[in-house]
Amino acid sequence: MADVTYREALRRALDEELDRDRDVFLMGEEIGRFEGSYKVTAGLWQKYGAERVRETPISEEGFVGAGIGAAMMGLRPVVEIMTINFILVAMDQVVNHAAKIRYMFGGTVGVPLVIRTPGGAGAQLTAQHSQSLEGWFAGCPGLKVVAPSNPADAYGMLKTAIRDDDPVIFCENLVLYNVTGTVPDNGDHTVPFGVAEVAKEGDDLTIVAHSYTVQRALRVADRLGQDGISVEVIDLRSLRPLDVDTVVESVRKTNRMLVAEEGWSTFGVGAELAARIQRACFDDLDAPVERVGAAEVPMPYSKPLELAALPLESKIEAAARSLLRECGL
Amino acid sequence: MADVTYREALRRALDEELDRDRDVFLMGEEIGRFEGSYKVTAGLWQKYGAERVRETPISEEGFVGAGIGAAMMGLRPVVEIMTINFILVAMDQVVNHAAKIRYMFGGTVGVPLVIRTPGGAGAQLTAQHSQSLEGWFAGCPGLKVVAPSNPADAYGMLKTAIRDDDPVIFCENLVLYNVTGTVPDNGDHTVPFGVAEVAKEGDDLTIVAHSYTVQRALRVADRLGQDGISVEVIDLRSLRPLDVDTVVESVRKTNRMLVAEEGWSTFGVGAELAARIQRACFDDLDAPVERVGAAEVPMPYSKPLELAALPLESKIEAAARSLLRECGL
Amino acid sequence: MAEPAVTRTAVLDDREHALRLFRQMALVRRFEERTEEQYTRARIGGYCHLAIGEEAASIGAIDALDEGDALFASYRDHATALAVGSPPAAVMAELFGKDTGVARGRGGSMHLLDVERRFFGGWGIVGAHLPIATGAALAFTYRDEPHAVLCQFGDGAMATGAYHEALNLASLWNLPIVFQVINNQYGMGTRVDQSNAEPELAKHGATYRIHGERVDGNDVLAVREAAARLLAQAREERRPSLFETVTYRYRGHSVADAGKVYRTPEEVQSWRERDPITRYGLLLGEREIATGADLETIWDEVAAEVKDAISEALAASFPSRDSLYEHLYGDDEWREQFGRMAAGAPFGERGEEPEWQT
Amino acid sequence: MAEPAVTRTAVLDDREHALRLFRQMALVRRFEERTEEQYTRARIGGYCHLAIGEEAASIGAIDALDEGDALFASYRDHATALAVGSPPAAVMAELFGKDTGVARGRGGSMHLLDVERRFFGGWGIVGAHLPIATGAALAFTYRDEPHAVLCQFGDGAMATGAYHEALNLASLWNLPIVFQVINNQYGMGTRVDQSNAEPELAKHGATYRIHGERVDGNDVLAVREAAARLLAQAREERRPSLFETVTYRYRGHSVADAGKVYRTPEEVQSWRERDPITRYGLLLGEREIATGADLETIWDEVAAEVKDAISEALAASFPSRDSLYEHLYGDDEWREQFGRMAAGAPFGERGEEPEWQT
Ligand SMILES: Cc1ncc(C[n+]2csc(CCOP(=O)(O)OP(=O)(O)O)c2C)c(N)n1
Ligand SMILES: Cc1ncc(C[n+]2csc(CCOP(=O)(O)OP(=O)(O)O)c2C)c(N)n1
Ligand SMILES: [Mg+2]
Ligand SMILES: [Mg+2]
Repeated sequence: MADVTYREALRRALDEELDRDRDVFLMGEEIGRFEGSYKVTAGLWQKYGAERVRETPISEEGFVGAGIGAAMMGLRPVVEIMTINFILVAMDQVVNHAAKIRYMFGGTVGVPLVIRTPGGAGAQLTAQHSQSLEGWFAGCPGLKVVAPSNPADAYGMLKTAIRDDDPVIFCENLVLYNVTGTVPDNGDHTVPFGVAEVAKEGDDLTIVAHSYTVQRALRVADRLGQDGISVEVIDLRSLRPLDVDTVVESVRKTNRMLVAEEGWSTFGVGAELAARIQRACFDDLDAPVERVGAAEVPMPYSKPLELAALPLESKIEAAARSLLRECGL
Repeated sequence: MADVTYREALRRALDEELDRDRDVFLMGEEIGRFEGSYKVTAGLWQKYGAERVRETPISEEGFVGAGIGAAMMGLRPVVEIMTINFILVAMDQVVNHAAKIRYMFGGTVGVPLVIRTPGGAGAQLTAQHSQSLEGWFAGCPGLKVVAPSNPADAYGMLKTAIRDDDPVIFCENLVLYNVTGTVPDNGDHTVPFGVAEVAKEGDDLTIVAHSYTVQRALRVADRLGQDGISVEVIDLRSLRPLDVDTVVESVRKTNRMLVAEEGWSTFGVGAELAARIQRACFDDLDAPVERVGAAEVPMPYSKPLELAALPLESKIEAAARSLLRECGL
Repeated sequence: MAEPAVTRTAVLDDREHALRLFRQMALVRRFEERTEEQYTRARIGGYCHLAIGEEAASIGAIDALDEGDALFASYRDHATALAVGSPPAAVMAELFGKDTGVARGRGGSMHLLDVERRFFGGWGIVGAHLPIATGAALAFTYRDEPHAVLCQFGDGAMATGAYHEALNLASLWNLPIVFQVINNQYGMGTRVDQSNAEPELAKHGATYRIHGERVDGNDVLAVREAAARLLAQAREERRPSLFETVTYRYRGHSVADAGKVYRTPEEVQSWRERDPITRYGLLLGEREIATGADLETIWDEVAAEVKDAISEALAASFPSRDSLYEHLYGDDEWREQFGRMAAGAPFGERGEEPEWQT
Repeated sequence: MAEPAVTRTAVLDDREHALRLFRQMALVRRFEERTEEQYTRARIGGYCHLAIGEEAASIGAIDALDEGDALFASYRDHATALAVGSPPAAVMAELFGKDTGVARGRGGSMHLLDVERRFFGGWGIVGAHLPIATGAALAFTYRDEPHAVLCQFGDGAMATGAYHEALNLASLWNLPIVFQVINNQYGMGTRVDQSNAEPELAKHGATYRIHGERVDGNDVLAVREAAARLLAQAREERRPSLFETVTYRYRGHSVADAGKVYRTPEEVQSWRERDPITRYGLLLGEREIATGADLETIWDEVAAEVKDAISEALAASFPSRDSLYEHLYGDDEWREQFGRMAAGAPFGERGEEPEWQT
């Protein structure tokens, strides 16, 4: 039960699932000898060998497709896309294929595939390497999309993903890899999809977030707490299925909601939340649902510009305070 | 000023722009001798030759990229992607490249590229050929995204797109191609981006839509009108830039809004509209913003299932009536 | 599917086998002709791509599959389904969108499949099924199973990036897969040399250090012999190959295309003179394996079979509207999970019955 | 950039030219070494890919460009920018994220460019700039301009679909482009034969019916001579080619990679013994073009140049926060258009000043 990093939690889940089920195997660029670009798979190639930890050339379309084919034959491939930005070259395989196969073929064959991929921004990786595209997948029937925000969920949801019979887009985050937390010792600890978590209870305002932004939201909640403002933080955990109930319940209590996300707000994840909640909580809201996201530009390289573009805590806090001010708080 | 089809309006715009500016050229599969899979480019290859109406192999990633490169050198390529479903193999070129180049390169080079592509569903083309993905592009800073609903706008906006200095995703619709309407004779008639149009005025309910769904909404408005319900229909025309003002003005008047779209609602275009309007019109809305979209499944082939999945007029009408009922109308 | 690799002579020596090949090609020909007619009668929707003229290329290769091997094809897949033995009525039912169709009416013409018979689809995005088929071969290797994959696609698909990535992976990983390009000279209206810088397609094998081979795709025995050899090699040596079968489609790209603007009537005629079924029929006659009358009987039988398939498919029922959400996810709890998702947004649940009638 | 195609001998006969090549390689070497140091001092963020060891492959080819030709490169592009003549201070300023950088601080290490000098970037998605470079060549053809494109990329990029589509299009369309693969033996930790089924990369040309050629990428004159010839061919015959330059990177993939787990110290050492700059310096000595002292002077000069570049870049200012939305769109009215969009949702406008300090 010692504290482990998000990275170690993922590695442990992979290790245990590889050990548990021979149908599980890993595939991706540099995940073997190189130990993964972000070291998530370190040691697994040595332990399980090159067949079960399969290194690939730079062929995302090819090896995501190969993952789909292997999954159709009953294997359980866990494919790593080095960062979510590169999934764009495999988009057709994910959206036109993985998502549609079971339905299009009348349920006669399924695709138990996991695609692990980190998104996020903040390390000056510039426009082509700083995106959060998970909302697009969340809009695709046939996929499941999750984005855990802490080591325990990373561990439990990766196990759920691997054991799931359908394609799962498992969104990690570059900044989260070094975040620590406790992880249950129980090797069969799984976290179900479609159940949001109240990460912190509060009464005045609900902040809804996923992935790394939950960590930001928790810190904002702390800061606001020091001023006597009680914030409830909801960690969505899954984007598809999306647990609207838990958010509704919270907003019925706080009467105010802010959605924060790392990607662009317009047509982003927060739009869906706002649309759901304005409907489900029409009579409960004291103020409109507010959104915070990245500035709507390709992510610039220069540090001051990047900071200006990122949805930092200062920005989330400012939006929260302004929302509360509107309500006379 | 005779009535022409949407297809003819597009063709005329292409023809006139090819004639006006030698930097304009067309590229795409089967757009030459074959006249375009949906015959939009019929006759242009014969008129302008194979250099200016360039046929390509099945290499969307390649020729969208080639369009970007040619645009960076100052040409104005108009690339046809046979249907929007195939843009998924060129996603990286559109999202990681076309959208980001000007900004990432500090404004020193631009990408005056147009990508024309039809989306939509309804002809039993099944899951891999029946999608409406325009919302994804609308969420990308650096792109402009338009989706005209009638021949006049198709004509005027295509001209605007070709003359624009940035990448434009020009969304057509398979069902729209045969829709007729008048088109101005003026060869310099352009329709600006970012300006929505009140397609029909009304007082009781605002229906917001884009592309073919505007035609559906207009027919629903007619039907409801027969029952004395006065519907205002707003044609978004552009998705990025998105004209929120015009919608706000309408909802301030009608106090009720329904967004209809051909794609899936969850994380769809309507989510953004709902999020905007619940905020801008918080005190004006008599009822929550309601959404209608396709059933959240990959589009099935079988006609009865396809009809059950499509956001048909009957579905839009039912949602409108239910919304009005909630308001005691 | 049939017994292990045999030569051209071995097929002819086995009369039943020799006639089965003829029957399959005849069945496909009649089936496709009647399909075209059903399409014009609006019983079939969507795109509809016929493979008339290409029967030998498709069926000759499929006939060389062993039990346990897996098959992937493009959207031009009616022949494929019939060749693996899917009941014509179930194939026609799929084209009609009926619940008894091979994909329960969800897939239609482009997405036929028959998992029991190891046919894994019918795919609509050009080139995209090559990586998927490669993954199936990877599964055989991973599980140490002695099977091979046959992946059929068109000449146009070789211009796609997916093609390149798939062949490179298959070679690097020593996978048991035969990539069969059915070179019918055109991708829609684009001639093979307008879409491939090296139009002698089998030569592309060199870039992947794999064996490439071109055969006359209108000679069913040549196709079968080569396919059997390449599949055996895949199974035994765990190496992929690129197998080019040169043939022609008589019809347009789809039923919507007259197939006239991009080729001459003379060109079509010249291929008709090399018709794969006629040729094979003549050979059977020469070798005294079948008389003209025998073949006529077969033609009559397959015509009756197709007629029955149509009647049966017509009589079958459409999937019920209630089944719209069936087969979306594989686990039993998904409705529960997604039920939570639907809360607060009942859109899509309110529609009234549509007016469309069968 | 230099005068038209010349041979190896012609370069050596022109002392100024011969020394310029040396100076450019020396400049890049020093610049990269100091860049590494600046990175560890946290003045540079993001990824940082050094090309130490690859100087001859990159610079030799770029030196063969004519005025009007266009150049595209991967993210390993510091040498590229310096080779086209971008001021080292502007390149370093970009790495520091300063407003005076070649991309005004928006691009950083991976996205250098210099449109005036016809260098069109610095791209971060492996393989993806090949189609774009192909489009630039298409523009030359379309406008009947006598220029060629040089597109540099790594050995790892040849496994991507984008590579295949680009080469096929360039050949089909007879475009004036030289595809130069800088084969440095690895893509991150993956050896060239683990990512390409045919690791003799120049042989891939056959699949596109284009000329493929492999040269010693550590011999700057060999690279220059071949590049000059291939570029001239591109300009005159309007045909693409595949140009493989075999070299090695001494450092890890990026500054974050020690470059140790996937290769032996002996391997690195064996390549250091073939160091392109040392080799070329020896040649200059042998041919009595430069003495050891002359070369020392050059080394001193480039060291001073890099030092000045660092000082200048350090002194430059960061882009102002207010400029965040600059260069997003090219037309003047975009703010007006998008202003309408912002209405009703002022998110992103409210943030307070961030705490980060330079
Ligand atoms: C990625 C993609 N682009 C375009 C299309 C449209 N399309 C369908 S079939 C076809 C031609 C394919 O030709 P070929 O591969 O030779 O197969 P054939 O039709 O001759 O059997 C095209 C362009 C598609 N389905 N997928
Ligand atoms: C599509 C894509 N996949 C993965 C990456 C991550 N990545 C960056 S560089 C690189 C290796 C490229 O190797 P190579 O092409 O040989 O160039 P080199 O680094 O040797 O110069 C990888 C895998 C990427 N940038 N783009
Ligand atoms: Mg073909
Ligand atoms: Mg390399």
